[in-house]
Amino acid sequence: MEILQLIQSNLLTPIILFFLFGIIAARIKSDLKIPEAISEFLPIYLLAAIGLHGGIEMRNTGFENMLIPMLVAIGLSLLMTLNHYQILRRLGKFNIFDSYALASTYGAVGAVTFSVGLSFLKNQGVTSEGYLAAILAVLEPVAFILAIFLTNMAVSKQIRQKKKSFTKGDASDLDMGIQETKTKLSQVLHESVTGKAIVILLGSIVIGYIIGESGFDSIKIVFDEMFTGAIVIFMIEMGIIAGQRLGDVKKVGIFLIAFAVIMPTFNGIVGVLVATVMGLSLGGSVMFGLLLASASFIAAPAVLRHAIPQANPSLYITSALGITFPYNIIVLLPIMFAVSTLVHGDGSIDLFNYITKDWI
Amino acid sequence: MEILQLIQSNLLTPIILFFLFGIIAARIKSDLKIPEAISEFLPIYLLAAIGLHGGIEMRNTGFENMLIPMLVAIGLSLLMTLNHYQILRRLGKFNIFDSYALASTYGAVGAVTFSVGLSFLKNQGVTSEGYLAAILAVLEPVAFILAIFLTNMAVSKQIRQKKKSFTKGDASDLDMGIQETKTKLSQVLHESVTGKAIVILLGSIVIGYIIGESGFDSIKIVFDEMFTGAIVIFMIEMGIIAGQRLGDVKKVGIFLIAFAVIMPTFNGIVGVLVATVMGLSLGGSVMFGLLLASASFIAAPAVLRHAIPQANPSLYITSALGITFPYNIIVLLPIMFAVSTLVHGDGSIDLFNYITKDWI
Amino acid sequence: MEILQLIQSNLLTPIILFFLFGIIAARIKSDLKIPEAISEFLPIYLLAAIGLHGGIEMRNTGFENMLIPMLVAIGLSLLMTLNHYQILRRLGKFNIFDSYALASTYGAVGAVTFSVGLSFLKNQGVTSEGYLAAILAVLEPVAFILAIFLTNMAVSKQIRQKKKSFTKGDASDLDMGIQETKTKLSQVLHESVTGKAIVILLGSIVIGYIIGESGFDSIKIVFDEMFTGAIVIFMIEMGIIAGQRLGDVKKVGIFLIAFAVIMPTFNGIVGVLVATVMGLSLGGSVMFGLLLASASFIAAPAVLRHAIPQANPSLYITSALGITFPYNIIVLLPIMFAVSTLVHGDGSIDLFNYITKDWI
Amino acid sequence: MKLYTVKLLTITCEILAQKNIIEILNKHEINAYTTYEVDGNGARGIRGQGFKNEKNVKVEVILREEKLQDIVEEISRTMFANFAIIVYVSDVSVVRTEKF
Amino acid sequence: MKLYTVKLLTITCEILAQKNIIEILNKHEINAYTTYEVDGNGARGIRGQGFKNEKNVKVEVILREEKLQDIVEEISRTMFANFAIIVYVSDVSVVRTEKF
Amino acid sequence: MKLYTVKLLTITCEILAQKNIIEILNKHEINAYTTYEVDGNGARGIRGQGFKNEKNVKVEVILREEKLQDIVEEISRTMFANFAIIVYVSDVSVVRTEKF
Ligand SMILES: Nc1ncnc2c1ncn2[C@@H]1O[C@H](COP(=O)(O)O)[C@@H](O)[C@H]1O
Ligand SMILES: Nc1ncnc2c1ncn2[C@@H]1O[C@H](COP(=O)(O)O)[C@@H](O)[C@H]1O
Ligand SMILES: Nc1ncnc2c1ncn2[C@@H]1O[C@H](COP(=O)(O)O)[C@@H](O)[C@H]1O
Ligand code: NA
Ligand code: NA
Ligand code: NA
Repeated sequence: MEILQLIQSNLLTPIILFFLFGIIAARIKSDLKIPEAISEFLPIYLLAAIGLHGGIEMRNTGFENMLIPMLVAIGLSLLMTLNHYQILRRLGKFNIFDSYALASTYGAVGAVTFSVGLSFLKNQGVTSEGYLAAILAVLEPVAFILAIFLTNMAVSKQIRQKKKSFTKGDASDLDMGIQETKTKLSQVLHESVTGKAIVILLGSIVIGYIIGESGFDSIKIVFDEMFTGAIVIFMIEMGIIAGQRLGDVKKVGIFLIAFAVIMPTFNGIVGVLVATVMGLSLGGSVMFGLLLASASFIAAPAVLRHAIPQANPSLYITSALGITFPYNIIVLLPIMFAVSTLVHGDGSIDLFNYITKDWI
Repeated sequence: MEILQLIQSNLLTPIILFFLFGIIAARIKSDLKIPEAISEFLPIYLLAAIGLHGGIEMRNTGFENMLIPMLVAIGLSLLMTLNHYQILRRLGKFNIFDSYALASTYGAVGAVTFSVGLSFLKNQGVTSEGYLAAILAVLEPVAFILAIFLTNMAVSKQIRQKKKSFTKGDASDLDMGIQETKTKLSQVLHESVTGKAIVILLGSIVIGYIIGESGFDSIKIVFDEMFTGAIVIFMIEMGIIAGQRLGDVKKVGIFLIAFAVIMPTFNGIVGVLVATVMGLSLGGSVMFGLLLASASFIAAPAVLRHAIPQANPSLYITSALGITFPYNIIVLLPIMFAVSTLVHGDGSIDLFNYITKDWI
Repeated sequence: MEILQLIQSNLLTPIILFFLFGIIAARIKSDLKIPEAISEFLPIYLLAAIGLHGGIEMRNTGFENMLIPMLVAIGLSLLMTLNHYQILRRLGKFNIFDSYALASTYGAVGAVTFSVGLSFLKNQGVTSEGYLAAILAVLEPVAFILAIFLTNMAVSKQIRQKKKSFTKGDASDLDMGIQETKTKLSQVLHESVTGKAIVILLGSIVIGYIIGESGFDSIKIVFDEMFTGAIVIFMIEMGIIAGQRLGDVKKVGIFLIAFAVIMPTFNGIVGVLVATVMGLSLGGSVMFGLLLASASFIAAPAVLRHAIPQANPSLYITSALGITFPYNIIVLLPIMFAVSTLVHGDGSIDLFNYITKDWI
Repeated sequence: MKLYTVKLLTITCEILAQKNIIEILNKHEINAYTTYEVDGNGARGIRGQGFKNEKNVKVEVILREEKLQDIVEEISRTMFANFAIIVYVSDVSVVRTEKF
Repeated sequence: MKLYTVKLLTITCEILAQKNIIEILNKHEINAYTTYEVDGNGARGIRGQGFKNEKNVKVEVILREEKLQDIVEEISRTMFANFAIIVYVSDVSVVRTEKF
Repeated sequence: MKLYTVKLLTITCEILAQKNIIEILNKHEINAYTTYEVDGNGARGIRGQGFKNEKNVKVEVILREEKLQDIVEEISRTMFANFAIIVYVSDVSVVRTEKF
């Protein structure tokens, strides 16, 4: 089948091979490690490159048509976060904290996954809409904020109910709970929006938009030509960290393992189809799907550890980085590409057929 | 006006935009940061690139004619340092330590400013004399040494006078004071000359001179083509640090703020004109002016903190990095370029007219 | 003479000049330093680049014919280690621990030396067999394992003899000694094989082999074109560290200084000749010789400090890094190149004459 | 030169908890402290291998005995359950008591 | 909030000896410790300038007095001769003795 | 294994003052110490955010009580006025007193 071939050819790219290599290095307990300063710098560099590229594209193609995809992405991300929560809480029997933490981890987006996706498309000779970088930036905090809001609501409700059974429902207590939630939320909101990933991404988009192709020329070698090489180096470290996590995978339980594979697949294919309906290009639809499929494993712990400290971080880090990330870049990306090719390949009528067929 | 246009087009280059971006990131209290190892490495890299470039140029064009510009630069730097001191001490009412520290900070040169200047010229399609890199190296310690010498002289004079009022002028005490000053000076001299900036710069100039264009070929991609991209990354960090300093700007007082803008403007334009008179090219005159206009904010604290510990470092760091550096690269550089174009553009007689007109 | 000319032209390459520059910077006690994260990352990068390059070459040319060179290299490495030991113990009067540590340091290989060799050949416009990278990987632990095995044997023999004089030869003690040796050996073996250098090198060879030229395209700029520039940066740090060691050179004694020059020369030329006999190309023979001539100064301390803690590390680090490394890259490399040119230049009959003439 | 005894409170915890610790200190009007990143091993496993987020940090605070109790109590109450953390106290002598 | 006195054992040694120290700790059933890289100067010269291999590391272990003696003894016996190393012990107070 | 009590002197100061501290130590014939970079907050504001020059460093010295007084006195006299710095002393026990 064509998908298998795509998976195989994807498997044999330097990015995936060095990721697998990193996993093996970790499994055989090698002391190989990319120094911290480098692996802290690379995401900043990758996001700057993505942002510049996106901004330049947006300058070329305009960004009027980005509003609908962005709103749809936000809506889908919120819906999916709620959906994850229900599945995790009801079917998975996770406690409320772990459920919200996991729900938002999978509702959020992964910048590294996005980078790999861009490289994948480049390799396939396909382009994507520049404004997707902006959607990446906007999508970053959405799921977290929802999850934290709901967690805090739930907690203060619990406290309220407890209180009620003791004393007789004290309004000031209730106010206090809501007040605290507000403080925490505004703090998380501020932290998310000023978080380095969003800041560098949005900044670079704006700068890319301002400078355009011509202004980009002098820094093109660093921010464009070196991009794939830089990802490769980062993927070694990602592989090593994922490899160290592999041992914990069994601890997260069979339910979460299944969730970490099935959920992204579902979200991703929904994303591809919705994007196609909205008129995004073949590559753009893949990237749109990837945004929804990806889970956050760098930003999530930084936000959630502070906002939902009761949640067990090894659950969400292990599943996002140890299972979903490899699955997404190795298997799901080619699948979504195949799906997008399929639904884009034929005329619009057939397209509609495909969608309705798959959609419901 | 043309200057405004130049400022505007300079403002829209990646280097300046990323610098402004860094400032904004710091102002909104983002946690964005270039890891220490990278931001420590980048100046070394930039100086190596500048040095290699300068050395190769010097091999092409000879360096016999560099002696006069170098001596003039040293002379101007010393004069300007003394001039700064008088202004700061008399008009600004700063204490002797702060006055000397600030005077030498502005008498010294800034390697990062120099890098940005080179990129600015590249962007304008203008070249500059290679030996300016050598002048940069030689100029580094000049102002510090003068300021430290004078500070120590002043301090031992004070001590002497105090002693005189108690006991009757003890010659051995005086000797001791002078002795200590000598020790301290020779220490500072040694530290300056072996300081990493000078060492890598001079070393790279020599190596560039030896290898020439052909030997440079194999490392050209790293030390030439990546140059602007590397500056961009460094400018993010410079912006962040400058942004963190912005809050302190009001603390340095209105006098120092004015000084930090007017003094470089004066020094820089003097530099452009003197360089033009000495026969430097359009671009060379801009760089010569920039050398004199720039203030030191990486080397200065390292030298002054040890040599004049009584001076308040937040005065000289904040004014040099928070005010003068942004002003120099955003506003003054285009102004100097316009001035240099003006005085270079016309025939030599007109040139002379311009100079005499502006000069006195 | 031609060799002198080669040495001179080698001396004037950026790699060697920046190395010498680093030495000078250290001697004048400059505070210049490449940040730790960078100098830790560069060897990983260099090995990845070497491995990818080797793997791609092997894909082009096949690797069937690499078995004999590899076995010969292992055999020679073991023989040389034993030979070093005899010379150091008998002539040099070093104690058993220092003798084995030094013997294996010089029996092992140096990845940095190998990188410089590749650049040297590139500069000369000469290629080498890709599988030499694989031999580099395999050769890494060989000499260590032999030395550690023999040291432990010697130690347990000593213990046994001591015991005998007290009690009457206790078999269980003997067993314990052998047991401990086995444990230690298997630990060292595991550590060597999972050591970062070998892991990244082997991994990159395999990946290079899989992706081939076409897959390499997207990362070529980072892993090929930037190679020499990256070495140059690394050589600054190597020079600095070697320069810091220079003061210790007199402490290692005249015997070890002579050993550190003569032994590599002998081993290297033997290597060139043997490789030529085995049919390696001009460049391949130089690299083969360099493998045998090089001493290990990054891997050696990490392995030996743990396995033969009684040995004085400053002996083996100082001689390998402070003497042999500069000698190898500045003097011996051109010599071996001249020898290889000589024995490759003429027809096979002459070649045979040269070899037999030189060999015995 | 007389030395005065004060307390040195050391908190070793996961780096993402540093903010919580500083907040607690600030709440008790303590704005002076020293921090540095460390690796570690403990009940919550090895820390410091992967992402920087997974390192530990040490926070050291020199303070007077008066404030010690409350701070230790608040840290224990709010953080022991959910974070990788240890807290310990030792005696140190300083010259300028007015600074602490 | 009652504080209990335990011991803080600090080992500052060359980084390549860290493994040996951890092995000794593990042998005495101690799996909790904190480590960080440091520079230093001592009988074996300045450390921390060149390769990372030539840095020092500090290993800090909070433990009960019972285990202290044996561990210090084993480190002294097996490591003092061949490595750049110092070992010292101090008193610290903790809340949760059960953790150490 | 008998342990002997000595003093641990810790200086936390701005990194550009490290040289001054080491000079003072050397003047008192002390050439053994451990150093590491730290961040901090204190009377002179937050340190450790921008340039490396603006970080702090900790210098730790194990020494005998005899030398302690003079060194603390000299540091106090020459450095307290102009630098971001704190100094504190604690008791530690060591095995090999001859080393310190
Ligand atoms: N006994 C100990 N001695 C020194 N450090 C410890 C000890 N126990 C825990 N730690 C440190 O505290 C961190 C958190 O401990 P834990 O909550 O037990 O995982 C560990 O990662 C170590 O850095
Ligand atoms: N008196 C001391 N005070 C603080 N640290 C020391 C002292 N002596 C040695 N060290 C540390 O222990 C390491 C090893 O010491 P040595 O074995 O004496 O070279 C040194 O590099 C320092 O980091
Ligand atoms: N109370 C304290 N506890 C721990 N460290 C402190 C304390 N006060 C100051 N420091 C450290 O000493 C440095 C200098 O202090 P200061 O001179 O008060 O700015 C600070 O940046 C902190 O690293
Ligand atoms: Na998602
Ligand atoms: Na100046
Ligand atoms: Na060898």
